[in-house]
Amino acid sequence: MNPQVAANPPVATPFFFYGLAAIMIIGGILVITRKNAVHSAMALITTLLAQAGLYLMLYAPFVAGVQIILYAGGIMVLFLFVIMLISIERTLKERQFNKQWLIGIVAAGALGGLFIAVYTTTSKGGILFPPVGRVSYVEAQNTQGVASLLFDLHTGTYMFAFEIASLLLLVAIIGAVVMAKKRI
Amino acid sequence: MTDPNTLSPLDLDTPDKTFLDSNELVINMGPQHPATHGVLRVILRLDGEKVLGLECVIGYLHRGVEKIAENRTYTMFNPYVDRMDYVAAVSNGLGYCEAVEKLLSVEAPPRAQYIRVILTELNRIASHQLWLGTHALDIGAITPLFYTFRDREEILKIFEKYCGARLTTHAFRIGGLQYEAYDGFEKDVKAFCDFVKPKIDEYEELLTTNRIWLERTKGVGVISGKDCIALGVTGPVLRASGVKWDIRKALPYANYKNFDFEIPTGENGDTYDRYIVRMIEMRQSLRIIEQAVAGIPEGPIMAKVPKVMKPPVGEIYHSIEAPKGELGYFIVSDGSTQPYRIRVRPPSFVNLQALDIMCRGQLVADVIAVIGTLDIVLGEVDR
Amino acid sequence: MHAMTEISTLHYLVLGAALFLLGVIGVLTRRNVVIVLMSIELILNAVNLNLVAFSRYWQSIHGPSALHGQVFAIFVITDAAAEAAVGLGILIAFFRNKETVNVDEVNLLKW
Amino acid sequence: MHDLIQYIQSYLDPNVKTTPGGAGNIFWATVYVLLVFVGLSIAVIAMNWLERKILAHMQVRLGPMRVGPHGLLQPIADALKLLLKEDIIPEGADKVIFWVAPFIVVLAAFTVFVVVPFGPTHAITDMNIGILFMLGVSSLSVLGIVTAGWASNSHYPLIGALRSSAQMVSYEVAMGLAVVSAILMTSLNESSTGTLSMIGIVQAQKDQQVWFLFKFFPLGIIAFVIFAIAMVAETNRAPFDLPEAESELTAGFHTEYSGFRWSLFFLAEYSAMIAVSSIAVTLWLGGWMRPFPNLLGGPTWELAFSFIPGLTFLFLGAICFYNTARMPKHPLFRIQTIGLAGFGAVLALIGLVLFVPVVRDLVGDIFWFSAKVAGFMYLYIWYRGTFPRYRFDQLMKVGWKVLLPTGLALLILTAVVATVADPDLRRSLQEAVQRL
Repeated sequence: MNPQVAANPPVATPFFFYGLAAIMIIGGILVITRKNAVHSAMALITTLLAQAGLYLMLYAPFVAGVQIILYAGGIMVLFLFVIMLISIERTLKERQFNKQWLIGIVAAGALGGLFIAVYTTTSKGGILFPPVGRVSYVEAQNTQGVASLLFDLHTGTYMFAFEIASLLLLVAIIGAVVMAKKRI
Repeated sequence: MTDPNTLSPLDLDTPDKTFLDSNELVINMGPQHPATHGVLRVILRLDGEKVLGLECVIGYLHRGVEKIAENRTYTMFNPYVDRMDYVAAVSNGLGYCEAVEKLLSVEAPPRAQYIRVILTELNRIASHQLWLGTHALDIGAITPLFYTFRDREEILKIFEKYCGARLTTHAFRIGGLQYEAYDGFEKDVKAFCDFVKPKIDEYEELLTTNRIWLERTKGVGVISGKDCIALGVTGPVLRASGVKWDIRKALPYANYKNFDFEIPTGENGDTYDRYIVRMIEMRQSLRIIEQAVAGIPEGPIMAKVPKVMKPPVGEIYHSIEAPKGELGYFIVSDGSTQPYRIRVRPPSFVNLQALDIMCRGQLVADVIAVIGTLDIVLGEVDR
Repeated sequence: MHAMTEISTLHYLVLGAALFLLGVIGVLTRRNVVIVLMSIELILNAVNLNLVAFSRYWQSIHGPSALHGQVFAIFVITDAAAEAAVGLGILIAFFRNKETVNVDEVNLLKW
Repeated sequence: MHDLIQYIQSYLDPNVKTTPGGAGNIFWATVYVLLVFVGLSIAVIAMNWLERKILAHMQVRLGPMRVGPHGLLQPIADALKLLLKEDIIPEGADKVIFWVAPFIVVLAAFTVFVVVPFGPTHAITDMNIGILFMLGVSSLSVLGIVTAGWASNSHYPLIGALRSSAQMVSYEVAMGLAVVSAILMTSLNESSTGTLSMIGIVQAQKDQQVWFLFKFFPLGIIAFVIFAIAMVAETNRAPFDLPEAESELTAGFHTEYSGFRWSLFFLAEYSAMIAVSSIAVTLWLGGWMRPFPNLLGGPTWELAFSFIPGLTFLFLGAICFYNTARMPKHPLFRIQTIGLAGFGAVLALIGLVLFVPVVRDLVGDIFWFSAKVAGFMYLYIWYRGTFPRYRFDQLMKVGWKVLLPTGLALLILTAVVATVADPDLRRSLQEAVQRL
């Protein structure tokens, strides 16, 4: 296939950005406020899918695909599965927030203040956050680019890390089985 | 947790724990369920998908057949027996007629006996075909059902031509037959034998070597011959467990001793063996039919039976090999025209008692396979 | 396209920060362990968004093959999968023993 | 919405003549989306009728015969019935989730068709991550199934949903391995870079002059078989239809659904079947390419093969006419007879139109693609008529203990063979060894 050069810029970027961002924020708020864990999970799935859209806007289609297939299709199914296994009506009637919720929100607010402080002070100089510039970008080769960073013989910077990640997954599998299984 | 292999009475209270925790779940299957072959209700206690035990709740189809008998004359009761195992009505009639004949000390003439054997064996094939179709349907193979029903239709046509009824035939009378075989009866039966042989191969082609069928039936619902005898299980279920017991050979009735046939037995007592046993039985039935058709003697079809039947005081137990197992009639006569008591030993009812022992430790899907392989008819279980 | 309405890296970072805060609030305030775990997923996703946004920024400086941020995002997703599996495994073990999914009732070191 | 399509369009190259979607503007993209979805709906309706008829004939019965000639209007009657039925929401069900679940399933099943290449120029879009997108989005349907089962607030749907999610998740693994081994084969081009793009995969088969089914014999076939088994499990069809095992769980996850919402599940099931068949066709059966492009090459064969679409429709029309002649000659059947004749005439007309050179060239690809997919659809029906149903543990055993190890071994073998076969890869490997 001919490498396709993205000559035409993405259209209506602000429209999509704000739309998807709104979906994500609303989804996030729903995740942390819903009583029913299944509703939370559905909100989280919406958030994740919207984020996949943002990845596409950032010219990261491969990450977007991984996001859909792993996060929305894999991890969230796992979550739903567990929620259904342990769904007890009792939890719906109980207190949803813990005793230190006020402290938690204050702490989070402080963290938010820190974010605001950092972003406002550093963006004044305009060093760190210029507009996302347009790059002459070989669109069709995003996947190949990611792959070459991961496991190309010459450019594979993250080859070792990638292999270690597989070890991590193996450990996670064993751990999950040991934890969840009643009798091994 | 109790040992799943011991037959302790089930404690079927609602489990107080949620189902992840103890993994125990009580599920009610039926009476309205596509795989319980009528109105059987099974209460399952599950550990995840594993069956810890089950209880059958029966009686949804109870019509009091045995009680009805006490208010009917011997002749009048004859049609009622057809309604018990309605897919093998002819066998029911044969058992009842022979029992009363024994009580009256009469014997049906040879021609009648030959025709009785032909019809009974045809009925056995029909019953097995229906069993095969529904059993395969339970396991998920939908096509054999249509094949078996297509071929069973031919048998029902012969019944219809013979006595006018297809299902509840009321074909036999005490002392012989009501109807002489119609013209071309022998030809029809012979044609049927030739017709159905390749069809049985066809069923086997679909199932016998099918990998999925093997996996679904081998080692499923195993019951040992000892357990079978202890529970009184008879018929193909008993034979599949390796016990060579067929009343046609062991206690010959009608004129089965005149015919040359074999009794198939299985080894493992699992669902697959029961399937194979029944398939061979169909072929053996064809063998019997062919011999019988070739040797129908001429002569009367009705023995001398008094118009008003008053059997002498006494009791009699007579059993025959129905398609599903030993079908026995215990009749107590007080010398009047009506039986004092009739007790039926229905094969389905007795075989159903093995369901629990066959299902313990199996999975839910196997329960359906096992119910299918027991070949129960609720009309007979509940009577 | 107007420069004012153009979406800059900062926009993504602010969105990421907001999601991160939501996740932090969820972790700190909710009692239901499942929702706490989901809040952690929110936090990880906020980080991922930042990584991919920076990757885009990095590309505009170092050329199209500078995809390090995206690779990091993939590693984070891998981590998230491992975390979810182990976390939910612990949750099931916990639920089996304590009959609850409330995080403030996890107050024993052994049972 | 328009913006979104245009955004998707930004993935297209307007400079290349063979741009999927026909043109780089919103209008054509919309037309293509509509065309694909209308075509898909028709395919689902036709599939409904065909399944009932073919299954019926396998089972020595006739199938629908009353509504329309040979039951041709039966799907429409069914659809009407389903739309008019009361939409029951059970007491105690989670209403919101219960409402949303069927839409998730349908959305997932339909969205994947965005990247399905019906021809080199007939696709809504060609994504760089095409196959990943297809697998990912089709895996979303499991969410809808799980939530549908859970929201029904009843034992049987819940068990059905848990079964189905476990089944789909585990067979996705084997499916993914088979797909990866096919993707590996795409990297054996001159440029030595593989591709995930659906069009790119077919193009690779064209460049390498072989369907991946026959590549590295028998590796390609094994991968295809793994995929073909996994895709049946993935779509919850017989013999893997445990989630809706009628004799055990009544109807599985959609037991409590009725009317319109149930029909959405039905629609999703069939379009998912078409979707996974499309993946199989794209990856192993050469996508839109006609059979034997090398063996029977040349302009004469080209011409001969280009007549096949028209001939097929003429043949179908001829069957209709034959059956018209066999209709009972009774006044009551007059309308049906005329209808069948009309249907035959329409088919024959389509066949004739397909002989026009312009049309012929335009739809040849689509025809071959659809024909291959139709073959898979027939297989689905055939399985359903032949096989008993697996038990759940056996299903898991097949997935994890048979397909997964085979898939892994296959992947490694394919990689080894590809390395040996590809000079570029071999060279770079030698360089690496020398560097060490």
